[in-house]
Amino acid sequence: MADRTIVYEYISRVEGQGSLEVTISGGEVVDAKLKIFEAPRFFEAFLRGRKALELPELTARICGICPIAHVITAAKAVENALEIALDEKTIALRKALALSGIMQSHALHVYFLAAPDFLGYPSAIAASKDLADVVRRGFRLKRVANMVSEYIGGRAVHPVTLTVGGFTKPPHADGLEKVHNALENALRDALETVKLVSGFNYPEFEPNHVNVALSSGDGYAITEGFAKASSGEYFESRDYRRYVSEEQVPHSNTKRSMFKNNSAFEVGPVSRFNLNYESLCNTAKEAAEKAGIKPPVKNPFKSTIVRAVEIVQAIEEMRSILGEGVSIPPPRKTRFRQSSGSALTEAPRGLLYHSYSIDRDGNVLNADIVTPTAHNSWRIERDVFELVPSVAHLDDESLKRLLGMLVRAYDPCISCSVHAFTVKLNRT
Amino acid sequence: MSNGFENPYVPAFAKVVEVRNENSITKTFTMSMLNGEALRFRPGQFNIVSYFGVGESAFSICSNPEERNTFENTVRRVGRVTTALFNVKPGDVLGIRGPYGKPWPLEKAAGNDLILIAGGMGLAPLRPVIHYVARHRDLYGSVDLLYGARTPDDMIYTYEFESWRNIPNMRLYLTVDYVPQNVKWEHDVGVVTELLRYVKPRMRYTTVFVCGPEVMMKFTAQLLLRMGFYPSEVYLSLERRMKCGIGKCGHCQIGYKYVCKDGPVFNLEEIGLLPDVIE
Amino acid sequence: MSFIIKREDIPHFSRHVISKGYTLFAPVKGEFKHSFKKIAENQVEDVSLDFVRTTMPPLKSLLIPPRETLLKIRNGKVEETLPDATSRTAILGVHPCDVNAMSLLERVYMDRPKDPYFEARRKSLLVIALNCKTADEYCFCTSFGTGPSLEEGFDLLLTDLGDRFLLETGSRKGAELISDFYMPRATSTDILEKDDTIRRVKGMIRRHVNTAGLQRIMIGALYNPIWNELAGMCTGCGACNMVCPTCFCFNMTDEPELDSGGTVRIRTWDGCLLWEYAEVALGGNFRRDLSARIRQFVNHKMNYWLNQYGSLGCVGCGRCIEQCPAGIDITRVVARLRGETP
Amino acid sequence: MVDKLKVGVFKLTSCSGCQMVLVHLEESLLEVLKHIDLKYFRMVSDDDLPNEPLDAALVEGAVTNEEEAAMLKKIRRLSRFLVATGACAATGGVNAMKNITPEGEVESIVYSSPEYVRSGKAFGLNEYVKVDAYLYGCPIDRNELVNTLMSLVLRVPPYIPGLTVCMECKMKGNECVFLTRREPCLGPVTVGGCGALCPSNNVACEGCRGVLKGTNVNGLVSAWEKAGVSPELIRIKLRKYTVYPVAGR
Ligand SMILES: Cc1cc2nc3c(=O)[nH]c(=O)nc-3n(C[C@H](O)[C@H](O)[C@H](O)COP(=O)(O)OP(=O)(O)OC[C@H]3O[C@@H](n4cnc5c(N)ncnc54)[C@H](O)[C@@H]3O)c2cc1C
Ligand code: SF4
Ligand code: SF4
Ligand code: SF4
Repeated sequence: MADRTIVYEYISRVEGQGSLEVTISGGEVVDAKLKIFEAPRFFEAFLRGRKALELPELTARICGICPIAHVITAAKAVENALEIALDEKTIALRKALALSGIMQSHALHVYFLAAPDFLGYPSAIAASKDLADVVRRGFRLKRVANMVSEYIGGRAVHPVTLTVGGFTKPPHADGLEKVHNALENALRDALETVKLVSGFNYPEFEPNHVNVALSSGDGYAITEGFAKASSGEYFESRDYRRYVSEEQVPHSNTKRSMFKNNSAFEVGPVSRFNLNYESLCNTAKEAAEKAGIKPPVKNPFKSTIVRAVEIVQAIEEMRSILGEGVSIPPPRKTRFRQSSGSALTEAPRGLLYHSYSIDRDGNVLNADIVTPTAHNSWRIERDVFELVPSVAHLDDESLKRLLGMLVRAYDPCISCSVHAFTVKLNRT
Repeated sequence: MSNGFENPYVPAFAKVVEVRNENSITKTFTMSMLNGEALRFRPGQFNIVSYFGVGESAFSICSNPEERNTFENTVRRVGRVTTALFNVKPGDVLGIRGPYGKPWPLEKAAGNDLILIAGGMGLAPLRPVIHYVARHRDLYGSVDLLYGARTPDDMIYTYEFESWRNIPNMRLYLTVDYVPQNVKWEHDVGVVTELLRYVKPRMRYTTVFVCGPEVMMKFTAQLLLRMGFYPSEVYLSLERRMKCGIGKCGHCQIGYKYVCKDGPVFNLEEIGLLPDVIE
Repeated sequence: MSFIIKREDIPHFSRHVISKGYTLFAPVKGEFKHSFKKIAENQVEDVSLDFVRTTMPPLKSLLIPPRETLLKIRNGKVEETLPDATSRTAILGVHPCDVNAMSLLERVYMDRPKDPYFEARRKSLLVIALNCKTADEYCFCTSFGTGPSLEEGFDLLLTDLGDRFLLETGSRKGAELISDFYMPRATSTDILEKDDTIRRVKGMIRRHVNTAGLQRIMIGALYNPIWNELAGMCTGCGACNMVCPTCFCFNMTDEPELDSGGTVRIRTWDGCLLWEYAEVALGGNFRRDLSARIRQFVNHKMNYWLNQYGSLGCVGCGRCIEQCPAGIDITRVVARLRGETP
Repeated sequence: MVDKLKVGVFKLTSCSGCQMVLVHLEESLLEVLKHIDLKYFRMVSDDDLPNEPLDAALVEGAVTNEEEAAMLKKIRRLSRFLVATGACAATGGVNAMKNITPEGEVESIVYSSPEYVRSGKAFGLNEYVKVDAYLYGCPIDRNELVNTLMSLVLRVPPYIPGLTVCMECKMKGNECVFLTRREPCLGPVTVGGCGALCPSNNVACEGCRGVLKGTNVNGLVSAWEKAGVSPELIRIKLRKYTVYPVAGR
């Protein structure tokens, strides 16, 4: 078989700008590069010298798709640095906000980024002519998710109410009923979604992955807990750097994350599902069962089903959190001192890490942020190596399509993957 | 739902019957009210035209006031509403409110000579005056129209100039700021005020109507006063930002005057002491 | 006719108003200040008449909402969206300056041609005013005779006498409302106490605008350098326009209404402090400089109103002073123009 | 019926949040799409870069390198009407915060081998091409987006009312965060349209929508100084989404 190079320039239906370059020789992949050419934005650099209280607001701008995850993680990292403990209600409300973000992102991914592949359309917009009901259902789910984000956060993209120490303003009781009704209706749509995606035709592919996700003794972990790996390790956010290291690769503006110095690993919905299946609510478990998935899910393409199940989980949990009323105390006062703190949470696409050091006047000295897509990027490349031999007979176009689907299965959010952590400061 | 209150914000509908190109950025729309009624107006008044979905704008009604079946607005494309109007074709329906505002004091000026001074688009509110004078020629003495524009192409209503020249005891003096190459031009070049040298006014018996860009009106007014015209006999038609046309929205105020209801026609005596009259 | 209503009976009285079919608006205490809120039957305990500083937003927001749909244009038809003039709205606890501001707005909006939106809301409004029992550093209503007490313009009028309120009727509508609400008649001591209170409040007012010959002075000061000096301080935010109870300007815009495929024509509050306010086509602007815009605001209140509507356009509520981020004080501006302070 | 408006949505250096606002129109998006032919929207569709002219381009993001500048110029040539979409495209947005650090330094803070990574200073689109209209905010406002698109559908320039955030704050009857808590709020000089979102949630306005023409930033800064806001905080406030033209800062 002749050598060939497949270049997927500017992968579509992913959030950001990236390309995949695969070189195949004799049916084997000799090189696979997930290139991220989105211009880097240097958050960690310009955050230095800003105020710690600005971190949630500013880091939201890392990513317009999952801003909520950044806002919460940044706030938590600063709270950890200052040893601010929050009350249970505030913690729960934050989780509801995070869940709304996950639900929104998943609905977008399932209906608008992934589904076109399985239904055979270039885009959901193109599909909307034939499949108006399906597309409208996707939009409805998104709308409800955004409604909850707006209700709690003031705005869906770059929420404003979440601050270090709590919320600047509690959600108004007046809007609660509307939110509840919407969530109730959304559950039906969510279950329909699980049904829809479980009927898709997924390529066969079952690589062995190390899954890493947040875990806690208390429910399906999203904003609270410690990291857990399917290979048996547990660690807290402060020990993150002992487990995860990064390496800059010349072909990309993003960096490669390694677990325990050598292995690629996976974060995201599949990892959460595999590691925390027991904590799912019954409705979500039943939905998973009906869809024919149970842990461990190994086929990355089936992450689409897991996302649909997580939508069910998110709806059920938001309903219960918001159902208990939303009276929260005003934000805790912050008193600064020289300190550092970090946090790990589950963004829609998986584990997200923020870490900061701040001085006694509340100025940021150092920032280190690692996003889920950065965690996954090496795993995606490895998957390419493992998938291609079995499908090398496909023509370029089909292979390109399949690889596009594989990349999309991780829902890479390239906007936010572009970052890195501090290696050293070369002052000249 | 109507509560029996007359709603001045509700436009009536008018159908566009003809669109004329005046020049590259100016069109004249001939319209008739859909309900068949005449839009009765007096020269100098304006109406407010709606392009639904974009908004409303004020335009001088520029047609013959005694023409009952139709009326006209000349529109220069400068922004949103005017751009939308540019895409309007005969048969389209627009919203109309008005007529609003105080007209030129044609009754008061009866018996006097008239000098009409216009710059560019400013000829629009004066055109009804010319039509009126033509019909009631015996009411006025001599009539001089001094009209200036940037270039010959910027002039509007040029197709009527010949008939205006034929009105007894009426003269037209034209000038432009500059003449592009290859354009034939047999009239003056220079600012419109220079045309005043052609007229020999009888100060006490002359009424002057002026409309044009602000700077032009400013210099014209100053010159007229220096020449000895009576401030009470020099009338300007002012333009202001205007939303409602009925003295509520506030935008068109100059000092204590509302351009929409106290104007747009003012004499120099009225506005002499007000601030922000001229930019 | 005057009555006495016990302080603790205010919630009861509020409930009575609601039971008469009125939608009730009354002041409720917020974190820092009071604002008018719609009061449901189970919220009557929240009504709080203990406020000095006037409420925010000003009363005008009930008569000309900050954003209001005037027309809907669908399928080539124009629908008016007039408020229901037969509905009943009661507003409890309006200070005298605001009642007077409302009658100033009437002069603008009820002048021909009448604004039917304002008219409908005004007609459905029942005013239960409240004479002031204190004044703060910003108040200067005495300069215009617009407070601290009222003689007219209300349906009912309350005066705070400590443990009780004096309630006076000012219209048939007001009298009707209380015809079956039992209250004792006021005595002459109550009336004397009211006069005392008002005298006391008058004595508390520290700010003044000397209105004698004011218009002549304002006209003479149109080109005073003070306008430039103020332009250096003023942020141009337009907050004064928004909080002033007599500022009435609005903008009108069309917006698409996606689901119907039609258009709505809306009006929103506008203000003379904005650049865009006096901008015309092709970049012209009659108040290009901030100094000209501030001059317009002050002159409109203290000068032009008199020609336009027969009285000055300020009621001395002090909101524009309190809310100005730059601390510009209209009373000081006038005093300086008069040469009364340096 | 006029032809559908041919629109492209493009992204330079940004977080995709403004594109997300477009996606977040959700069912309204389907209504808008009745009038619009989305020729290019890479985030949700496989279409390739169009070769035919576009009626309008929505460009999100700041320009931070030569490739982007070249791309932007290509988009400009292709499009009849170009809308700078969001704070990044309008003023450089948060990306421009790094402009004050010497070139090369930011790169080396983030990357161990900065030579692989290229980035210049971040600028708004109008540094490179003519911009026909702006959608302000970080992110843009949903209603303004719809109004702008529908204006373009009607083939008229869009209009965003020139009022301030402060005015919207007053319309809502909020308590002023500056006067009550002495927090420096940029509402007085910032283009309104967000409904004073931040002050309504007890947060001072950060000025993400840029400076409104005719307002006086210097006046506001003096007011902050008088209220005792520290010079350090003032400096930080003036360099976030917008770099303010304040003398001596
Ligand atoms: C009494 C009167 C008579 C007029 N007669 C004519 C006429 O006969 N022919 C003609 O072409 N124009 C006339 N105008 C001017 C015309 O109203 C404006 O050019 C028009 O409103 C601009 O609308 P637009 O939507 O196209 O512009 P916009 O997109 O709204 O704005 C473009 C520019 O025009 C300014 N502008 C907005 N509204 C107005 C307004 N109501 N008045 C002035 N400027 C405004 C804006 O500030 C902006 O600078 C008259 C104006 C008045 C007040
Ligand atoms: S000008 Fe100021 S004091 Fe006077 S009524 Fe308006 S806001 Fe109140
Ligand atoms: S909080 Fe900000 S926007 Fe609101 S009134 Fe105060 S200064 Fe203006
Ligand atoms: S209040 Fe200010 S920072 Fe907040 S959204 Fe509005 S303009 Fe942006």
